[in-house]
Amino acid sequence: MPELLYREALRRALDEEMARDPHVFLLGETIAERGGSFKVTEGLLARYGPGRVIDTPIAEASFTGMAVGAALIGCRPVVELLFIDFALLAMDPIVNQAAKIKFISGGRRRLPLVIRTQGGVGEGLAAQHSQSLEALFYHIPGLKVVMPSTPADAYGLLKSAIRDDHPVVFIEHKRLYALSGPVPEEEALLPLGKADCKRRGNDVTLVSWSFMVHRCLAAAGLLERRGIEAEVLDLRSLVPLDREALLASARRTGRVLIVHEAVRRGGVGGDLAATIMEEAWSDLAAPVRRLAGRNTPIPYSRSIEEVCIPTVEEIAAAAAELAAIGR
Amino acid sequence: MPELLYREALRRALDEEMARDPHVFLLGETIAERGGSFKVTEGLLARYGPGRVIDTPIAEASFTGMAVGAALIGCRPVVELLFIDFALLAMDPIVNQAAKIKFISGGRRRLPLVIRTQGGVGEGLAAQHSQSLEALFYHIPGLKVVMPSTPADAYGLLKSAIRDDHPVVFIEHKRLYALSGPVPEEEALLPLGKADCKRRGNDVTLVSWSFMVHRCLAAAGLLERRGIEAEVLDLRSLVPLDREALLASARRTGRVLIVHEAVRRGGVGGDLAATIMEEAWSDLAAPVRRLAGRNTPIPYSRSIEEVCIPTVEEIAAAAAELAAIGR
Amino acid sequence: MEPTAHDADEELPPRALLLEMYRHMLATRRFEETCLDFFRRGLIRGYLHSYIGQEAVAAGAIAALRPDDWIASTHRGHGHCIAKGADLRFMMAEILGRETGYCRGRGGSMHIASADLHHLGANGIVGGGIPLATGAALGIRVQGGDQVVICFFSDGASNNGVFPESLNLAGLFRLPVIFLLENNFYAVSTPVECSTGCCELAGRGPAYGVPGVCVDGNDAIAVWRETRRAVRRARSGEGPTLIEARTFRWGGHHANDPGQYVDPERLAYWKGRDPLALLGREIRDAAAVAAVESRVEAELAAAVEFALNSPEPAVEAFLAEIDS
Amino acid sequence: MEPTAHDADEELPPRALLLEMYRHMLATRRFEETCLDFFRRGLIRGYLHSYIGQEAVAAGAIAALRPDDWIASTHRGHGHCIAKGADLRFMMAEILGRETGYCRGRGGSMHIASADLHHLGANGIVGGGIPLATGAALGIRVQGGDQVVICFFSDGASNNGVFPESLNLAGLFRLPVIFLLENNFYAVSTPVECSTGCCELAGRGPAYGVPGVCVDGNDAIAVWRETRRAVRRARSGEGPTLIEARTFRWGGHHANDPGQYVDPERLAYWKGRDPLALLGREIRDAAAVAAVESRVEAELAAAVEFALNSPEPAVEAFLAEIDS
Ligand SMILES: Cc1ncc(C[n+]2csc(CCOP(=O)(O)OP(=O)(O)O)c2C)c(N)n1
Ligand SMILES: Cc1ncc(C[n+]2csc(CCOP(=O)(O)OP(=O)(O)O)c2C)c(N)n1
Ligand SMILES: [Mg+2]
Ligand SMILES: [Mg+2]
Repeated sequence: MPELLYREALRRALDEEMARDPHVFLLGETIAERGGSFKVTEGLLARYGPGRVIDTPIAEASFTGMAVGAALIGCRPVVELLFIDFALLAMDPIVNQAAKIKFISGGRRRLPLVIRTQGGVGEGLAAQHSQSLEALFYHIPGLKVVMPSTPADAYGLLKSAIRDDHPVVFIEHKRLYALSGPVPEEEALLPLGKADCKRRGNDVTLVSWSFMVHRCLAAAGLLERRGIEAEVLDLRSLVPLDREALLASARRTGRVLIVHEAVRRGGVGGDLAATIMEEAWSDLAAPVRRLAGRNTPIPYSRSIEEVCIPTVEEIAAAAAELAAIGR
Repeated sequence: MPELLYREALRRALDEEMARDPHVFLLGETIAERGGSFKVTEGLLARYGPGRVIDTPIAEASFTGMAVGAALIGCRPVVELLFIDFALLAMDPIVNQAAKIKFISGGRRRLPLVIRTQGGVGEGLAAQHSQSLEALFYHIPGLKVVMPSTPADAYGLLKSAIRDDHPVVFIEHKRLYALSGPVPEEEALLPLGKADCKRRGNDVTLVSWSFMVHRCLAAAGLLERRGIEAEVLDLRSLVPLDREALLASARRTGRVLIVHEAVRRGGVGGDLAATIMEEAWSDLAAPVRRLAGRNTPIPYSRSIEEVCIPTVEEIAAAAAELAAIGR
Repeated sequence: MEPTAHDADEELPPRALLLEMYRHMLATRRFEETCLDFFRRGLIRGYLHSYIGQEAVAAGAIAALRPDDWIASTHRGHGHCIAKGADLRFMMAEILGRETGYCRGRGGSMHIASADLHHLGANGIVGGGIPLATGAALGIRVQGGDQVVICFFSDGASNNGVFPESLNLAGLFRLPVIFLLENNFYAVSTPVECSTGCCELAGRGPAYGVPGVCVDGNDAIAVWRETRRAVRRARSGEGPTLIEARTFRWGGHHANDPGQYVDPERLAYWKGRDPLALLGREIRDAAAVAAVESRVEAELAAAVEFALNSPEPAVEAFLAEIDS
Repeated sequence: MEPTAHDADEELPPRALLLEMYRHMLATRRFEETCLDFFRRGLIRGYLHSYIGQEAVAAGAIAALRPDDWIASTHRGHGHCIAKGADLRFMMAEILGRETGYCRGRGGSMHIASADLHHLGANGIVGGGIPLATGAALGIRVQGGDQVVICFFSDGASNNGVFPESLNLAGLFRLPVIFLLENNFYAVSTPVECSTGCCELAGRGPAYGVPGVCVDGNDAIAVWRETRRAVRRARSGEGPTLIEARTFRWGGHHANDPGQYVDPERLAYWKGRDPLALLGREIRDAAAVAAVESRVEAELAAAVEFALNSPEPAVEAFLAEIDS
């Protein structure tokens, strides 16, 4: 399989979907001429013209709302919010408008809208450019939430998101854009709501998504040397959630560590942990544990930035502790 | 003790704090002349004048941001967002600005700001006026979240919130404004972060806040007739969280049902359940359970509105089920 | 800017259009009266915002549209919906929370919408519909269509930042959208002079390169004419127009609000300029008006009967629908 | 509206003020050059937005303020901060992520703030500071003070809805705030004519009852004069002013952006109008200028030394601080 960067895989998905369906168009800040701050949309202006690759002024609330309006009349807009932090300026169109459309119409209206954005800690971008906010969307009925960790997943899931008839918040990670990985040569869609077991193991399950999947895989490598076989389950999409895969793995290993970059308090991990407890109680050998972002905005200084989110060593240590319980 | 309505208790708190500290002022839509949509601020214009009880145009993002700016120079603004649904228009000032101030200044700046708002299902107000969104704020480091269930709590907690040096999201409930209850005659502050055990019991713990506390109390009444002694723990403030009280009760009864009106997926209940599992695992006789809002925007029609949130009977049934496990 | 009333010399709408405007206005008036009555009787719950007094704006503006043009509406949206051709039966059923309503009883008055009618939706968020309308206009451009969009909103919503943001976007992209600002001088109890330092609301257009005009909103013909001009501009690719239509709300903000804060003289002035009476006078054909009146009464009676006899949404079906 | 340069007949700032403006501008220029160098050498991380080319706006405007007046700044905020009297040592330490910085290394370039300096803060959200500044002005009113606030922002931010919202609020309440729009003609790579249908940005004020003026932003004296007028208005209770100061960014959007999209002729034009050179010419006192230059060099050297020798925040202390 050819290798693509995560950003290239995303671009290929956009390109193919735009070629396939003239109703797909892109909207966002500096996505056209400049090809986007993370270079995802590079070259698309030349292919599809300014009528379908549209640079907007800095007006997140309105251009996101415009995407909702365009979707209401049958387009399939893909709107880019440069940082998920800026999605906080567009919560009305996302939460009060987009998420409600299907429901308040008694199921009669569709809203094929993708909101592409990116989150996570980068390289000193500080408190307003480093947040991980998937939990805010996860809580809202009517929104799907997708967070791919690899180029192949980014490609296949973005295509599915664009074809979905209802709003999808598609959250990329700023540290993944330059990640290289195999992507199938032929067109290939990945269904939303299917987790991917990125490594098999029987001793403990590491549940994660987005950038943290890679740290979990690295931690699993460390654990292997200590004789612990960790399973790494990449949820890929949080809504819909692959409950079957999650619960099956939890039941099999009896030990689950949920790892996410977002702040622990109120993070998605709590919901998953509670769900596993409710559904797989009798199979649990140990309490489900969460390792997540610390309860702080992200600082600027190099010396204290990385300690805010789980490290490979912390993941391995927590997993090892879990694996040891009751043995 | 004299009885006050919840709205009167809130008003008394505002009144006393405004009398006490000239830096306290109020800002919001139709709070002055009209006394607020829920009549909380009635009469305050006459007492404190238009310089401190300020009607704003419909511009939530800006007038909330203005409250942040006023707090930055040493005022203690209390801003009212008519419905928590409209807080979605003000997420930038709340989350990107207010919540970050203390942290990004290395602890050097204070931000004494109270955001009063109200949520929950009312009487046919439908999808954009009935949301319960505390989870969105609970997840953000730097915000406190307070949700009083009684007039006395509303009074004592609002006073503490106003005196707090950092931002507090103070969430009232539209169905509680007309609730009557005793409020101490003398000035009395309630500390943020102290849960209140509103009923003692040893068989099962019902953890709740805001309007659902009353349903839990009613359910405890039903349970008593069936010989089950339910404890009802009103968290009152979600941030800071009274972990000690929560864990102590969980350890004592070994059976916990968390009840909230907000949608279950990604709701605060998951975080609490996961915390209890992590901390009180060996004392749990049964998995912590959640009973919460269904995964849907709130519909208009009377016939289907109430079924979206936990009823007294559902709470009692779930609690009874829990209490029966392992006996 | 002084609002312009229609000038007797200028072209009049065709007779059939005049009668249709009148019918929509009368239907709205009678529909709202019925709703208010049902509200008092406890049959309607939640917020009910009456359009009485403003009927000429919706009817006049929408008369300038083709059926495949779009509108976006507000919390005070019944008039827009009726003028866009809504079936009173499905509207009344929705407002009564019945399964047969436009939104199957899930939405209620503040959320009525219909793709078939090319109605983007009422909105419970003041200003919420403005970017949606602007985006629908962009969507039309993407689809290569020649439809236009009318975005209805009022003075209060004009202070929500999405209005100038959207004005700017629409002006920049020359989108086929008409911002129809119904200045009824109040946002709940706040008079317009207490919500802005500059009450010439049409003046906000030019600041963004969008022409702004002010029209007498109680004069359906004047509204029609000004909107038609804006529609022509929009359809021919010349871009958006901001129309400020000055009008007045006869009742309180919603069915539960007595509206005592309104200056009685001001109210009397506007009631003296009843948009229905003004248009009726122009029609000058008592028989035709009477025919419209009886058609409206019949339709309304049918709507009430239909709605009252419709079932509420079934709990079981509802629960099955929503993800658990 | 054509920008006004200062008129030689009009009053000049006192000599001391001229020299102070020059010092702030030169300090900014040299500070930014040093930062860019440190960035290239990997000592500064994250986003670094240089103020080079725009120095006259910050220095001229803030020269019209008292020390107890407030400012709100942006992502491109070093110039505002220096003109407000910041200690270069604490600024440099912050930008290098040191414990001794204004924000103890937690904030970085985009979040520098200081209550002591009456500096509300830089901001990573484009437009984020606008309501904060407006609210500070309201807070001053509540406190009964007579300070004013300058709110700095640029053309890109002017399209964020909080700008017109705040303009409206400030105009309505006649707040003592000056909206200082630094029109540097670009928002990242987007030229102003691609972000609005009406490039006369000062014209947005009158739509909200706020006077708008346009000034040559490379002419520190002109900026000072126009700001002083606005400050007098604000301080005497007459309300806000919108000042559009036209200027230009000499570099790319941030330290990592080559800015190739900028028209080279346009850049050359603006570089030919170097604000430092323009002001230097007005001072006409080579000795005084030389004295300022050596003071700036000394302060900058001390700042670099201080910052480089300062410790980074300690992990243990940081972890102890934050709630777990
Ligand atoms: C964002 C938002 N803020 C506040 C409200 C509460 N609210 C409902 S209607 C209304 C007044 C709206 O005034 P205007 O836009 O003039 O519309 P009108 O009622 O005059 O038709 C307000 C403040 C809301 N629904 N949405
Ligand atoms: C709300 C928001 N949207 C987008 C961005 C990304 N961004 C950072 S600076 C910038 C351009 C700002 O342009 P302008 O306001 O003209 O300021 P200038 O860079 O010219 O000083 C953008 C789009 C942001 N930080 N915040
Ligand atoms: Mg109005
Ligand atoms: Mg700029």
